[in-house]
Amino acid sequence: MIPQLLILSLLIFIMAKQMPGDPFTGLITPESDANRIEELREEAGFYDPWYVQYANWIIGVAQGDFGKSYTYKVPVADLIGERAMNTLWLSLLSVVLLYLIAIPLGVLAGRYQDTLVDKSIVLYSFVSYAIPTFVLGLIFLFLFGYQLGWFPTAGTVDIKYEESTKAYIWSKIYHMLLPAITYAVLGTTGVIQYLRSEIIDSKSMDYVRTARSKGIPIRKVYSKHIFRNSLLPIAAFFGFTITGLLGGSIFIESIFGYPGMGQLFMQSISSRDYSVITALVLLFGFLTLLGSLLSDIIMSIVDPRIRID
Amino acid sequence: ACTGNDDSSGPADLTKFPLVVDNEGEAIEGGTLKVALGTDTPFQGIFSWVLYEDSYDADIMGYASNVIFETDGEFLVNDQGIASLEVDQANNKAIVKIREGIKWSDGQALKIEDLIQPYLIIGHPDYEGVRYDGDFQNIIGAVDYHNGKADTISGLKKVDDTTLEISFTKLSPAIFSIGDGLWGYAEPSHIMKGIPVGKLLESDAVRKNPVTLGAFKFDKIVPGESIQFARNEHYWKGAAKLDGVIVKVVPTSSIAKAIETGKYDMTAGSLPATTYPEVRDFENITILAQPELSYSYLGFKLGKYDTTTGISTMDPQAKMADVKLRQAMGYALDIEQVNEVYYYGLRSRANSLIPPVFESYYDETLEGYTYNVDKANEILDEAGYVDTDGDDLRETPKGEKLEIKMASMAGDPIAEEMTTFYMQNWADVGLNVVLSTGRLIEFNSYYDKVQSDDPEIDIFMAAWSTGTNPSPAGLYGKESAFNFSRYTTPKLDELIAAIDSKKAFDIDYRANAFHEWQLYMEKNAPVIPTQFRTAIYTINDRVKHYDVNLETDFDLNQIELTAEEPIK
Amino acid sequence: MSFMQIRDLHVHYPIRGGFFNDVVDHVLAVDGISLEFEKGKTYGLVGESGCGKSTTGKAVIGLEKITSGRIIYEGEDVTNKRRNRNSSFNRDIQMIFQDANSSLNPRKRVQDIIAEPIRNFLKLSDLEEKRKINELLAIVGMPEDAKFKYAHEFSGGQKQRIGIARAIATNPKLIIADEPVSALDLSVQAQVLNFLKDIQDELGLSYLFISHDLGVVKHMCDYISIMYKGRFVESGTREDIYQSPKHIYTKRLLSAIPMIEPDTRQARKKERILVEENFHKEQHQYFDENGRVFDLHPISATHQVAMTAKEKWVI
Amino acid sequence: MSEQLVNTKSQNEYAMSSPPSGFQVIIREFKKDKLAMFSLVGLFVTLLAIFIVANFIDQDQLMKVSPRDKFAEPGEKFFFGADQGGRSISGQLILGARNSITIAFFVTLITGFIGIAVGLITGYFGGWIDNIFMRIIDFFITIPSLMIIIVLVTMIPKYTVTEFIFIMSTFLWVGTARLVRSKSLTESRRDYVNASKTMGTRDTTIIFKEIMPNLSSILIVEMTLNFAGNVGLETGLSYLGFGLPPSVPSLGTLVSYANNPLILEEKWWVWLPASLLILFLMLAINYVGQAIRRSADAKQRLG
Amino acid sequence: MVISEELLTIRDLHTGYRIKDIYYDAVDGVSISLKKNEILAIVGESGCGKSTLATSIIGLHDHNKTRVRGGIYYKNSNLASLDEEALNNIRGEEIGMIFQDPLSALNPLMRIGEQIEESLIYHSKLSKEQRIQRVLNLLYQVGIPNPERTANQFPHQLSGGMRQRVIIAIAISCKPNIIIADEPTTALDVTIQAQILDLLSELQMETGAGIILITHDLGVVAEVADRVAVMYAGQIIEEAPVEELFSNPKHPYTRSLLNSIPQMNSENEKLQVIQGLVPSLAKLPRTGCRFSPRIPWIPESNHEAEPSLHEVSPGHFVRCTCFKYFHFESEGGSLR
Ligand SMILES: Nc1ncnc2c1ncn2[C@@H]1O[C@H](COP(=O)(O)OP(=O)(O)OP(=O)(O)O)[C@@H](O)[C@H]1O
Ligand SMILES: Nc1ncnc2c1ncn2[C@@H]1O[C@H](COP(=O)(O)OP(=O)(O)OP(=O)(O)O)[C@@H](O)[C@H]1O
Ligand SMILES: [Mg+2]
Ligand SMILES: [Mg+2]
Ligand code: NI
Repeated sequence: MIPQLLILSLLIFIMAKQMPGDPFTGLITPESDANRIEELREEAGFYDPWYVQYANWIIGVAQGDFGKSYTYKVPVADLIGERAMNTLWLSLLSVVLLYLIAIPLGVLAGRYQDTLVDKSIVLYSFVSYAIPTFVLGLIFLFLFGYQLGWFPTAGTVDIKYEESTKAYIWSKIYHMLLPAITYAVLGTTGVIQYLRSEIIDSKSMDYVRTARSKGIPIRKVYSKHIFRNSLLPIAAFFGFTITGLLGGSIFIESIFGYPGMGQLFMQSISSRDYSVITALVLLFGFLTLLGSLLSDIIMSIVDPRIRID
Repeated sequence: ACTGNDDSSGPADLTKFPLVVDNEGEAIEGGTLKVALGTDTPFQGIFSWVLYEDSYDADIMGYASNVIFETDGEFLVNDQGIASLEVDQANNKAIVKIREGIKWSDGQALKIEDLIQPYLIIGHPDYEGVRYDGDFQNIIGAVDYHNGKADTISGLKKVDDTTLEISFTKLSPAIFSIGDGLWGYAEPSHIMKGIPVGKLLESDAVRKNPVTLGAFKFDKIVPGESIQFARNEHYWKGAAKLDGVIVKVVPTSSIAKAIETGKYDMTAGSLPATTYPEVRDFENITILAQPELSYSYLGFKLGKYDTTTGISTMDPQAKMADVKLRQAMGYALDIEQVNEVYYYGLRSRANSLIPPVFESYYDETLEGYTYNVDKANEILDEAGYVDTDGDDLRETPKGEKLEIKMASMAGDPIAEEMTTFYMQNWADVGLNVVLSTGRLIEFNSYYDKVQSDDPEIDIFMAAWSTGTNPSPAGLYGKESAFNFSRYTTPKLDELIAAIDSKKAFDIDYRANAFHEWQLYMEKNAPVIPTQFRTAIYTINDRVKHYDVNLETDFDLNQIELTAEEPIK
Repeated sequence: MSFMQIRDLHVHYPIRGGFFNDVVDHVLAVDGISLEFEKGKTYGLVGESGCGKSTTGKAVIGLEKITSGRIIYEGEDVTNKRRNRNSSFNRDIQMIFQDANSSLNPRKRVQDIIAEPIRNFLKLSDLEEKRKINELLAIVGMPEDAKFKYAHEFSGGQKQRIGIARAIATNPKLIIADEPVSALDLSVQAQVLNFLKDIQDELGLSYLFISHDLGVVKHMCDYISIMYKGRFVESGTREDIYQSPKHIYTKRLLSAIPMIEPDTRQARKKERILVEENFHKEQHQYFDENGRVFDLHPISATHQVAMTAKEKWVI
Repeated sequence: MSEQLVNTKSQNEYAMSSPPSGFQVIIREFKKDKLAMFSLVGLFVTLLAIFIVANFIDQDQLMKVSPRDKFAEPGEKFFFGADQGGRSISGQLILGARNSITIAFFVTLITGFIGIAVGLITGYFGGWIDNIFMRIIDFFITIPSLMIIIVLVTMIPKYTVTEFIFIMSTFLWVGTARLVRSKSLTESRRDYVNASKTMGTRDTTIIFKEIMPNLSSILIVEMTLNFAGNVGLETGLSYLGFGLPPSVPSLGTLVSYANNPLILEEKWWVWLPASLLILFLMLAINYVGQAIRRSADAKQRLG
Repeated sequence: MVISEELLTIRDLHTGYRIKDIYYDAVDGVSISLKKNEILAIVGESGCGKSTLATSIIGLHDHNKTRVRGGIYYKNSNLASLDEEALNNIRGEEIGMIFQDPLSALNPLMRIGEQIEESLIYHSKLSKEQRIQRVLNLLYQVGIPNPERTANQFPHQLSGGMRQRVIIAIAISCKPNIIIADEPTTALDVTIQAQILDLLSELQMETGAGIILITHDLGVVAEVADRVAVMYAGQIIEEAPVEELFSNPKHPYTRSLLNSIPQMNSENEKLQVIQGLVPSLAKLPRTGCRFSPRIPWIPESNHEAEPSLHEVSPGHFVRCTCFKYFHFESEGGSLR
């Protein structure tokens, strides 16, 4: 895990530095002084060889110091920490909604295979796969956010609430709702398709036949045998789904003005905020690893076959 | 309450846009003004005039300003503000006097130390911002202080409790538009003093609860997304009528929608002109327009900048070295059509490198390069750029193929169309212009390439905002790194020097110097101005009175609302 | 004289696990067995599922890596060199697989399946190759037009014959038959078994015949080895094993074979229970403290039984 | 001598036929599934039309800006209206579709090639080869590809269709490789592979001539679905501004116009046709892919 | 032991699978009855319809693709015409089922105890504690040494024999009157097979249930069955008490089959081979004697046009008259 992250960090560090321009390019105005900007570049060490820069950076990282954001002028860890929480909560809510939508649909489609219900669900899942996130995002935003006014349209929280009150927390959730719904509506394809075919497969499994031969109601056969077993691989995907959502946050956050990691990343790219870019990519890489680890853990919890006793 | 322009397809007529709006209705008691900050990224939240870098932070700070000088329509300091300015030309000194009885938003009195404080921060060795620049070093003792040789800046002298005397190495008329190193804002020294300069950026005094002199004071901040301002009871012009202001970040893709649905009263800062078609039909707003302090131009690479000596030198062999070629390229552009179709007249053909807002310096008599294909062809023929191989494209006088590589910046929603259109215009007169990387260049790379005199760039489309001091020294001077065309002549240096010379303290002399410079630039066309810009503001109908006129003394404390919520 | 010897063969599979997915243990799939093959004889390998029969077969032919031990073919040590293309060993040892269906590439026509070893080992012209294929098809009793078909168009027994045709294409000396009939129905099984015997007589083949069906093994084999947990418990001629089984495990196995004699089933059941009881009682005498089978010791010229030297006298 | 073996009657009834997982089954599957059939035909006709008509359009001419035709509504002058630059949408739609499809096609091809080769080889050999490749694959999975793509795109100075294809391909082969590896792993354990090994067939021959054909239906499904996904990917990147230059017509460019609310709401003809075309392509490809998948999986077969 | 009372009577059962919109009967007019206290073995080669017959009895088919016609009479009702709910009252409670593959027949994610308990929940009024007690008893009864521990384990933690015991425990959990065992030992080793078979016959002795034992292994039949029915191509072609069948087989198929077993004493002889193949379902001849294509040396006239079962001795039935004329083509029929 560590070596992977190390390679990733080196890669991204070099690539980030290769991007034209630097954090100070953005300061160019007629009123600013080109010499002063040069001086600042010098001070920031941009003229050192890349390996010196990288060594300095990685030594810092080893000590828990990810450097300072060039644009926000705060330690990267603080900056990302704030945004990461936003994104994580948003992703979590999205996942919950996604499963709330996808599981019943996948189950229905699998159970009533080749009926009209199944066909419409499959159609929906393909359509949602084909719609670009930002198109639906904007439509939802305009419709539910502005026209109907059901949801807040930007930000993470209403400024009028005191921190850590109930209303404050609710306001936070309320702000996440629309982006999360958008995400959930669009992200269901994989889960639906997977669940559907799992259920179709499970239906013809021997243990289902055994269950039926016990004379328990078909409803129970579905709930206790087919669903449970079909959900297992989905559960294993949970970790990956979350990391997948984190990646998709880039789209959602910019549409819904939700200050999270994705938005921060886009901004850091355009302002060449190296330290933030590197840290973010690393964090995403780390989360992906964590996601797969989480998947393994979940799998080993829910699947007795790989449970380590 | 919709503005002018009934003809929905035609261009907007600038004269129809008001600078002031007055809406009917009884003003309500208090109320909160809702302001949208149109940006796709969170604001940085550095609420200090000495430290901020992001213009969004500046837009926000506008509601709780620390500004001490007030300026007139031409951005020259007048005596309406907290402080007044007296210039001692002979001794290169400026004397700043502050009014008595002015209080900070926390109730503390404004002291002369508060005026000195910003200088001490900017000049400090730990200061990491851009403002420690050539101008600042003009203050006597600034360099020594910055290098740690002195504890304070020797050129700053507290004369008495209300008077500050600043000594400069040299003075120019720019001092009246708060240039030459003069600083226009106060910092609360009773708070800042206790915080080491290196730690200021992270301090609560900058991030969470800045103390200000403006009509409103910071009440609450949700980092990166919204700010709540409350009325500043101590405001020296009288407490505001509003209870407060809320500024909230709104993604640019939905800002028009936000305005239409009455989520906000106005935007912080102006809206880009390209947004105009999105908002022009809204019935709940009035659109105000204000000329911007900027211009777009077409630049020609004529030389190189030597980074070690810091001096530009011309290259007589440069592809664009022929002034005729440059002029013809100017005439060939149908900028008028672009302005009309894409900017609804909110941009106009520029004839000069000085925006018209600077009335005394702007030379309206200049003809500029208006669209004229015949003339362009004529000049090219004359100069020997003729098509010798029959491909409808002109060759150089030497008979070589002429391919002009252009750099154009991405970002503006119509940048692509505009650039393509211009290239078509040039093709129409037989000039083969191609994009230097095959596509528009993103902001960072663009400046990287243009500033480093990338050989792949022959011409470039860019824009400058001039700031309140239109002096061309920083942009066209021999030693300026921002003199991207690298055009320098002794004559030009002379003309620029005249503008900022001592003699120029005489307003007519300075105006004349500006005129001569503009004329010279027009004739030699190292850059050709293309567009002047106008900013638009959308004001919701519940705002009783709003004014974007630079000359009037409208102030935020006067704003009143006629309804509890913005009108839909 | 035996043309091939297997000496103290071990095949261990690593068990990976733990956080770093490294080797935490080994499965001793084959744990020290020795065999010799003589021309024209059939050697039976019997045992419970998972005792290492298939692994032995695969190790011999080179599909599994041998952990230790030696394989000597015609006096040459071929232990881990057997995957060399075109080696004579490769040509002379062939295999018939349990699942005829999966051992035939479903995408290939029968002629290509049979031609595979021919093309690899024998440099024949197209015409000769065709003739050879026809000849092989005739040997396994299939019409010539079968060669244009795909495997799935044949019945289980026919598929197994195609597999056999392929195996004998290069005139091998030894065929390893890993449960060649256990997936087949009784009547088809009979076909295949008959057929294997026929070609053995004709071509002078030797078989390593792997099976868990003691009836089939008895029918087919000259020599039989009983395998348990990767080791031999008893080894001898058919008569040795069936008439005078010595090892308790062999006895247990034999007593469990169902017989087509309903009249005597009560008696057999009693006997079975007796053997089972014995097995549990006397187990410790036949296996060491780790449950590992003792080494084989000869008790006659042909008959070997696993036991400690000391216990030799007990039996 | 052989008469007792050959059940002549039932044997002769088999025509010479391909294996059950081959094209026959696929054809049968399509005949059964009207929707898939319709999709296939529709897809074929659309693609053919696009590629034929595209040949008659001059891209330089098409991409000429004429400001006065800005957002011209669908009508006489422009069949599908015009975009911001007064350029015909219908023309861009066709060229754009051709470009986008070509990109998606090549990305699919390259990733398919790498993914299948790597997957087959690692799955077949196992052991340390598998270990090394799995490490590499794991590493690629750790990489937040969207982010790295964005960084790469900003980094590369001259960024054209070719670069775009290669950048995409760098990251997208991993999924295919993983899938193919797992299939190849199970396929390699099948006895016909063992049989070939014992008969001295070369490893490369076994991998590409024996195993690959047997995975063909899975590979086809994977490639179809990848293709559909890749058509979508270009759209997303164009939206973020990291796609193709706007002067190159592409479906992504057209759809990303919808980012402007005015266009989204009022100038539907700019983005909607492209969106619908993408939707159609994706649906059709998916339905076709589904039918192929069903024919590969006996359990779900309709016929 | 009294073998008399008929528990289950099957009358002219036809079960067809739909292949390309046509139903083909895999079980084609089977009539047979199961008596109390008896083990009825149904033998036949792969594909002859044994499993189809078994699953028809408790209606476990996919109703969209299967058609069941005929009578399956149990306690005055025809199981073939009952609805799902009514069937559920019979499944598990009155008729238990044992499947072939002991690994896949158990839900890998459920504890053994739970899986056994499941049918008790629906078919008994026992309390939770009683049910647990009963589960432990059942496990003990099928010979699992440590019931408490096993009940808490998952299927993959048990050996094949243990799993098969668990499945038997499930089948007998509600003391059913009938147990249907579809190839219960095919996947097991001989030693374990012997144990399971012993267990089955013991259980049968204890509970007095009727057992239908489906297998293709004639050895298994000889070990435990009381009565045997031989199936070929969807039909029963011979039915007899077990001793009678092995000592006096009549039908050519039965005789061929018995002759093809590698007998313990026939080492170096050729095995008898039945030529030809079992025709596939869609190609099955539906008229005349279905076995006739495989004994072509018996003239057509020796077969019945509509073969029916003939009682040749008490309780011994044979289909078609061809058995009277049957002789092996050549002794020790060789391949070539
Ligand atoms: N690739 C492998 N990795 C790890 N263990 C293995 C592998 N292949 C086989 N084994 C183990 O080695 C042992 C012997 O397996 P083998 O297949 O030789 O048994 P067998 O006697 O042929 O059994 P069966 O009768 O079921 O075919 C078993 O315990 C099995 O689990
Ligand atoms: N679901 C199904 N759809 C179509 N045909 C089927 C289905 N199940 C079984 N069959 C066919 O019905 C016939 C009888 O099958 P069945 O499973 O009853 O045989 P069996 O005697 O149990 O065989 P085995 O010994 O292999 O289990 C076979 O020809 C089989 O191919
Ligand atoms: Mg085996
Ligand atoms: Mg069956
Ligand atoms: Ni007959």
